[in-house]
Amino acid sequence: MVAHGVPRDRDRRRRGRRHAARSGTAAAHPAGGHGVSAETPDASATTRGNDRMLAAGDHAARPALSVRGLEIDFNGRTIVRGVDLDLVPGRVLAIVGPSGAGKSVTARALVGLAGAGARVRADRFEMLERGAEGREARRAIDLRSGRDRDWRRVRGRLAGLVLQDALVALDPLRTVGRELDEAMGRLPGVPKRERRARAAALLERAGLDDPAAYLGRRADELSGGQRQRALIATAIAQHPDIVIADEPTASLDRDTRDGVLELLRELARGGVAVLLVSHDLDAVGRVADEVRELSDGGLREAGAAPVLPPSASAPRGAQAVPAPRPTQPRAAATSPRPVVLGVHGVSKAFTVPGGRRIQAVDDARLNLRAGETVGLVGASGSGKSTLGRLILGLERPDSGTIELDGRSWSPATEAERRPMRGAVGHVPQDALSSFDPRRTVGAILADALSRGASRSPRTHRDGIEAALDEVALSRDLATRRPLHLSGGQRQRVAIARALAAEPRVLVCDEAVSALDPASTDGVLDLLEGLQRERGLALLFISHDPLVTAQISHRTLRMASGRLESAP
Amino acid sequence: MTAQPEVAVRRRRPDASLWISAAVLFGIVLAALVPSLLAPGDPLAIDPAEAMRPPGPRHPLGTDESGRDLLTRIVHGTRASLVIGVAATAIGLGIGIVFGAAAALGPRWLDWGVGRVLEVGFAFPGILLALLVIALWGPGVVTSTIAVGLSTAPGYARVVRGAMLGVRASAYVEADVVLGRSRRHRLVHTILPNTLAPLFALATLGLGQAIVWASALAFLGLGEPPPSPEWGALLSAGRTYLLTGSWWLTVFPGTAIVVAAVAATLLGRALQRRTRQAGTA
Amino acid sequence: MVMGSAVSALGGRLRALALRLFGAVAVIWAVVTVTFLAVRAVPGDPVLAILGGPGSNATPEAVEQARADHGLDQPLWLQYVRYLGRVAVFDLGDSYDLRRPVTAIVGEQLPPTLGLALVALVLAWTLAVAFSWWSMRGGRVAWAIASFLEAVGTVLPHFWIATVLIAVFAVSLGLPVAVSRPGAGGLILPAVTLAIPVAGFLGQVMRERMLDTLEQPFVVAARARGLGDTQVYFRHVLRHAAVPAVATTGWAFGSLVSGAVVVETIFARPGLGRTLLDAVMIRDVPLVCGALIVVAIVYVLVTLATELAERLLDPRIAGGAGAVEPAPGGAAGPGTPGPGSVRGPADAHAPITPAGAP
Amino acid sequence: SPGETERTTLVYATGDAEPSCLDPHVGGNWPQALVGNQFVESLFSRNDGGEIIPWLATGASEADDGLSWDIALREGVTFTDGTPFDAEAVRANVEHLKDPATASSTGVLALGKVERVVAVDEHTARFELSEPDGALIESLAQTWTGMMSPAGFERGIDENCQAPIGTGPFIVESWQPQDSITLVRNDDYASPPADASNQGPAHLERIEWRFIPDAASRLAALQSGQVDVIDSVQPDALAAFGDDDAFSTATFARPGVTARIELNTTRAPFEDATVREAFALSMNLDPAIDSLFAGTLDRSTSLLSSSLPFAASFPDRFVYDPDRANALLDEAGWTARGADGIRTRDGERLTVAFPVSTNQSIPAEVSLLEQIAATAAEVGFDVRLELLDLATWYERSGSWEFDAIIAPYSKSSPDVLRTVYHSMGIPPAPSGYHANNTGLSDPALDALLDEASQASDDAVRGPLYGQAQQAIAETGMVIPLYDQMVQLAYSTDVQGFRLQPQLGTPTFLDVTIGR
Ligand SMILES: Nc1ncnc2c1ncn2[C@@H]1O[C@H](COP(=O)(O)OP(=O)(O)OP(=O)(O)O)[C@@H](O)[C@H]1O
Ligand SMILES: Nc1ncnc2c1ncn2[C@@H]1O[C@H](COP(=O)(O)OP(=O)(O)OP(=O)(O)O)[C@@H](O)[C@H]1O
Ligand SMILES: [Mg+2]
Ligand SMILES: [Mg+2]
Repeated sequence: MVAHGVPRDRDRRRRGRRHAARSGTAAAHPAGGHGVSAETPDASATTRGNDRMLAAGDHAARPALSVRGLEIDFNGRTIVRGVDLDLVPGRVLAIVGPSGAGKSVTARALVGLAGAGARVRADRFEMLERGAEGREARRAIDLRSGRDRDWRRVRGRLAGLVLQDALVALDPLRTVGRELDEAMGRLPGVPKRERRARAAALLERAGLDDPAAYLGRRADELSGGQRQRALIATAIAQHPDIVIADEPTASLDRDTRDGVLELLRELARGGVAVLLVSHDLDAVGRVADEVRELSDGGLREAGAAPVLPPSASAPRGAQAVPAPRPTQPRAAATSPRPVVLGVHGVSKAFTVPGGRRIQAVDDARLNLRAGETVGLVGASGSGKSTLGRLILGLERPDSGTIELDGRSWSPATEAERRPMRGAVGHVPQDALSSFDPRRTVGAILADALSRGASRSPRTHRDGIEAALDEVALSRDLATRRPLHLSGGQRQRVAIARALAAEPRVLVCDEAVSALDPASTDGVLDLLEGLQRERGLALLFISHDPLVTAQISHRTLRMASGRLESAP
Repeated sequence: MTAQPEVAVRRRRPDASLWISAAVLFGIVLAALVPSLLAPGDPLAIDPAEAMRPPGPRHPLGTDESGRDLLTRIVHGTRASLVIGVAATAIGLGIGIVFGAAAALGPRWLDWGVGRVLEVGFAFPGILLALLVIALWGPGVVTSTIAVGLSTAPGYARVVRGAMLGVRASAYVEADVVLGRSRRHRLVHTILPNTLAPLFALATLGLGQAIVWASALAFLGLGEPPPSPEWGALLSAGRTYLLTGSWWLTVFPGTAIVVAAVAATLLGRALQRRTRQAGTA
Repeated sequence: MVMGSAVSALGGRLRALALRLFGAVAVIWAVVTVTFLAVRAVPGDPVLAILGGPGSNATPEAVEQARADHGLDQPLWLQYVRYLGRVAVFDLGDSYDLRRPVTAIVGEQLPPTLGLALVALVLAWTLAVAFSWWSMRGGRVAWAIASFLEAVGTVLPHFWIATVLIAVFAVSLGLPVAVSRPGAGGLILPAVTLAIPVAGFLGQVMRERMLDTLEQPFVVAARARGLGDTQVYFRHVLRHAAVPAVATTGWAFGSLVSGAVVVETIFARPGLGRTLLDAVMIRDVPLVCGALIVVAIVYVLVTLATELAERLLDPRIAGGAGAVEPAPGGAAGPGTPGPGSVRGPADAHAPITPAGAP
Repeated sequence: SPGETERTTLVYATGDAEPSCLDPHVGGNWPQALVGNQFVESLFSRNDGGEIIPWLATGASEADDGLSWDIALREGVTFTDGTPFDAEAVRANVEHLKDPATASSTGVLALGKVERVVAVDEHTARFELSEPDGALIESLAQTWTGMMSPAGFERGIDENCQAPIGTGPFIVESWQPQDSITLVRNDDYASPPADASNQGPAHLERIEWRFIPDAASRLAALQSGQVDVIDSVQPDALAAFGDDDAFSTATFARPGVTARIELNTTRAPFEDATVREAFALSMNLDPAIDSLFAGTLDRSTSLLSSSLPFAASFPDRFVYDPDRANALLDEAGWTARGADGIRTRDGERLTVAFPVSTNQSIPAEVSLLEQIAATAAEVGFDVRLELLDLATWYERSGSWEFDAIIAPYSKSSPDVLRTVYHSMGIPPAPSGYHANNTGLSDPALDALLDEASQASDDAVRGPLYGQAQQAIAETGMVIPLYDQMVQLAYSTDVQGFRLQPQLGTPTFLDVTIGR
């Protein structure tokens, strides 16, 4: 295929943006002649709108990926069955559905990576070969045989996958630059010199400004959203015909999210077939040509999709699927309660490769009262997680102090802190990494419930079941290990663990980012209930202003490490 | 269409290896406890007229230069070998864990100190350490065991330290901290299990290696005193006759060592796999 | 604090270097001391070595003379102090038995052993990597075979491997390789002998970590990018798997030196291993001490190299390139065990303690 | 590839320890004699019949009082450094040998009665003795008392150790420790022993004298053509070579005492002669030696090597008779037996501590001891074999902490009996070394040995040594096993190879390599 010059690439993106801004809608985008890949000349013919499935004879409609009767089971447990799926060039298909329904497993199965111990069967499983000629001349690869060689031809080049586990989907030993380089690796004809520039362009395309600053950093030196965008960049590095994005916006703030959604649209406009898995109905509504719901193992039409007009301002309440919730900010607690957590002028900086210093948190001040919820929003990378970690005593402040119940909390030695530890809980942004890989969900909860006295699920069966019920998780998850849970399931286990310890202060770092609206509401209700009963003080970090607004008494915004009160 | 081969490799391997290795180890332990059950003869009974018989109906594994039945000797040698293997590994691993944990979890100066101590330990090549120990206390099972144990300890310590540093810095230990678990609690319930599990495989390896170590000492003439049928001693004694055609004298004791070690390794692996898999089954 | 970071980082590096050097000296001192005491504690009179080996029939005068000549009639502590004094100026004394300066003997014997150990180490790594790569590519059967062979390799004694190799190559095939001659050809069988158990060991250690790594989402992500087994292995898995194996390389090196004792004997190669063994056998104190000092120095260097390699492989171990701050969740983080007062941020860059995550 | 082109170089692989000094005067052990015979020559040698023949000496005459010997020296011989070999040189050699700084052990013991040497004229050296010494000429027929250039001694002991200068057919060119000694031809060689067929320089230009301590490697090296000659061949290999046309073997009974077990008579249980006898009778040696040594050597019932004159055998004494052994033990009070069949007396077990030096015992010998232990256990002995490194072994021997022991001793004279069984050998040297391992001090035996050692007339010596052997055998403190053997194997390409009968060390004077 023809290599794209970087400037052209960037140019195109700008043009796209400008255009979108001007028209206010992405619809009826003129044939700009800028297909993402040169061999998709007919890409411009695809438009978004009501032209659903095109007639069979129309080559533009020939699906890039076609699956019939897909069935996946894990050790005899059937996850999905009878799923039929066509990914058509130029179109965005969205899959929604409750957490744990099998969305991610399905998405992964499409590139033959369903997971350890999975058995995948299908009546038909075909992907169109990539070729220089027109699409009709292309051969369909039958993927049912599942030979590794076939899959390798498919992955990356024909189909790019953005994993849901974005926080742990980058090799922690390698820099982002090298991961990107590897992703581009199979692209022929790119001279070594240009690679860096190309990698930077990819990152920028995925929505990271100042991309050069990220190339030399490793995943654990990035914020959650930054990792997510780096991952997206790796998935589109080879200009695939199909992009499968599993919750690509879960850790992103609104603006960044919109950038990523726009990228997906733009890819579709360029003739790429996009599969978007998301619980964010608003996002789905903004980009999807078609929405389908995966639940009870089967894939159904989700109402009359697309449900929503692509509007950024759609309020949650207007969404069709979840039960509406009040979106007004909660009234401040009536009587002033005591301050449990005081953050006094705390700062924290990181030095990244190249000697640059990043002021992650800058002179933050915050008082958190019992029974109060403070929402913390802000752009990705603005320092929210770092502030949370400072409050938890996981990071040592460069300057400033933090007090708990009026007593010194940080800086202090861990030994001094320990007696007060029980009062502070944490739902980490990266839930998966925070579980002891050797423990089952039951053991994790038993440990939390018994305050470390026991890890035997048997002795705490009732407690574990209650905890799972609370977060609306099936009880039989107790015997599983976190690595084999869905994203939303993990997140809820993390919440259940934090709550089991009955903290008085809880730092929730993107605690509901992987949850579908129904589950989110359940969790929010649970938190509010606990707040009423026990006077729990919440620091609620979230990129989603709507959710934040729902649960918070007041909201703070973080920008470049500085705390401001939100409008 | 099936799942990924790369993961299928471990996930879907049947547990035959578990049962086979468990059965073999059971046999080995039985041989160690009641050797006469498996081989009723006297391992020391000589019969010059029957010397150097190749394997045959009367002597399934052949006889040695003194006409002793090799099968009987191997069976009766199990105990000494097993004691050396298990005890030496326990010594090495025990010291290794204490030192490794001290280095990884203790204050920085302790880590520094332990690091230097380990280097001193390494500076004495294992065999030399063994020689010194033997020179001090004379050859025999006990000294061989201590010697082998001591000489493997620094290696274990270093592995333990490395693994612990990694685990200690992990997000799940951080989660323990947030939950207010004490240092000891974190060590016992999170750090150790996550460090020791991989070490388990190492330890099963160590078992075989300890026996081999003992045989290296036997090669230098400083192992179990003759006529003990300890495997290492058999192996090194039999080696002399390999070039002149009496292969059975070295092949069978070698096989015994390999079978024991491999069975232990496989069992360790299989057990680990089981605990890991418990959640997915 | 922010402004001083560059300065303190530099100061910290110097301090770390000083600490390292001091550590090296301390190790060598300890080795000398332990050896000195140990060789004297074991039965057997060094005078025997001086007077032509055990079984010498020297006259009382000669014995007294030799004792006095070598200061062996002095109290132990004085002998020790004197010995340290001489070692400090790199005078390792004369071998009792070989009647030559220890430095000369060790100088002759070290290179062959070192060369052998290095070749064996490279070979072992190559084998271990090849095996784990093959077992990842080759599916279930390859995995089973490779891990079986590794387990077997680990428990094969050097002397046995050597004998079998000799039986096959020298006796059956008639190649002139039974004993090692100078040159690269003579190195092959000894190096293979030494490499096999080490390869088995490294392979096992790598396999252990490989199991964990293969499950990680980043491996799934890499596959999703279209990487084949080989690429996934060499770009991602190997690096993770190599970290613990590199940590054990120092150990492996020690085992190579031990193995050298056996291999040098069997293949009749000159080398430090044999020298050391013979010296211990006849209580040639200066030679034992001298050789061990050299082994200790080599070992200190090997450790340094492996630490460096570990850091290169796993940058997280370095705690963030000279950063004054603790690595996230790293050693100096308050979230880690250990008295906070000792692990203040100022210590975080001291490279002694890797502070990485797995 | 060695051999193809350079067939004037012979590669010899020795399994004996690498000497720490090449000067055979210093210390004086078997490996030194082995290589020393290539460049150092003695005053006398022996012929195949075991008779003394001239070498660097042409003759010897004893003074009437027996207190001095005049030895006539060969003329026109020079050391390889050009120093002439003369009476002065002989004097210097004996002085060097007796100098405490030389730390000679074997040589100085052999010449123990020599007070000084006087150069009577250029070619006559007079050995002045403290008492008559009938074994003097035999003592001088050993490499350990060989002749080296006095100029070489001047260089100091350490340098002389590196490259001693002799009159032999080869010259030490270099010595790579742990690897090899390179010997080059002495082109001016002109002093072969009287029985040599080649009277001029050697045919070989060079000998590479390699140290290959491992028996299996040595064997494989010979089989794969890497070396031409190997020594210390294991019995099974030696037997196998018997049927192999490509290789020949050469064996020689090392002069001195036979390989034998000596019993410590200074403590229980072997302080009791009855128990000693019972122990000897418990051993079924014939089948054991037959099978273990694959017929390569014969069992011996003699105290002296079969290559020495006057060796007497006691086939009736050393027999296998377990019944009698049991009876004797009962008689000695070791009547009770434990559950394992081991006898006890007053609660004390009948234990035999048997340290074995790993450096000095080949595997077959260790196996033999295992079999001895097994048969001894049948009559109630608990024989504890302990494999020890050489230094520890000497330590145990020096402190008399053993009940049975095997200690080889080579000397080209029946006078060796005096060295190892005279009570003067009991008090340990300061280093702990004692030649006498039995601890039995018998004035009558001492007198007999002294008398024999002073006689120079074979007609007198013979009966005396016969009586002495009888007396020693009767004490039951020695159990002979077999001759201490020199066992070599070589490629049949090697022609003219021979073991020189003085000690049984190889000589390469006549050797050519075929092809
Ligand atoms: N490797 C695995 N082994 C066993 N079970 C698995 C594995 N991966 C996923 N599952 C299970 O399969 C089901 C579907 O998981 P999946 O990750 O597809 O859910 P999801 O629809 O993506 O949910 P979420 O919105 O929470 O991400 C869940 O019940 C999950 O626990
Ligand atoms: N260990 C680290 N080393 C270097 N830089 C870091 C490290 N951790 C965080 N940063 C940087 O600090 C800044 C703040 O990161 P933080 O994780 O607090 O962001 P965030 O607000 O939580 O973002 P997100 O919403 O994407 O999770 C980011 O620019 C990030 O790249
Ligand atoms: Mg999912
Ligand atoms: Mg964050």
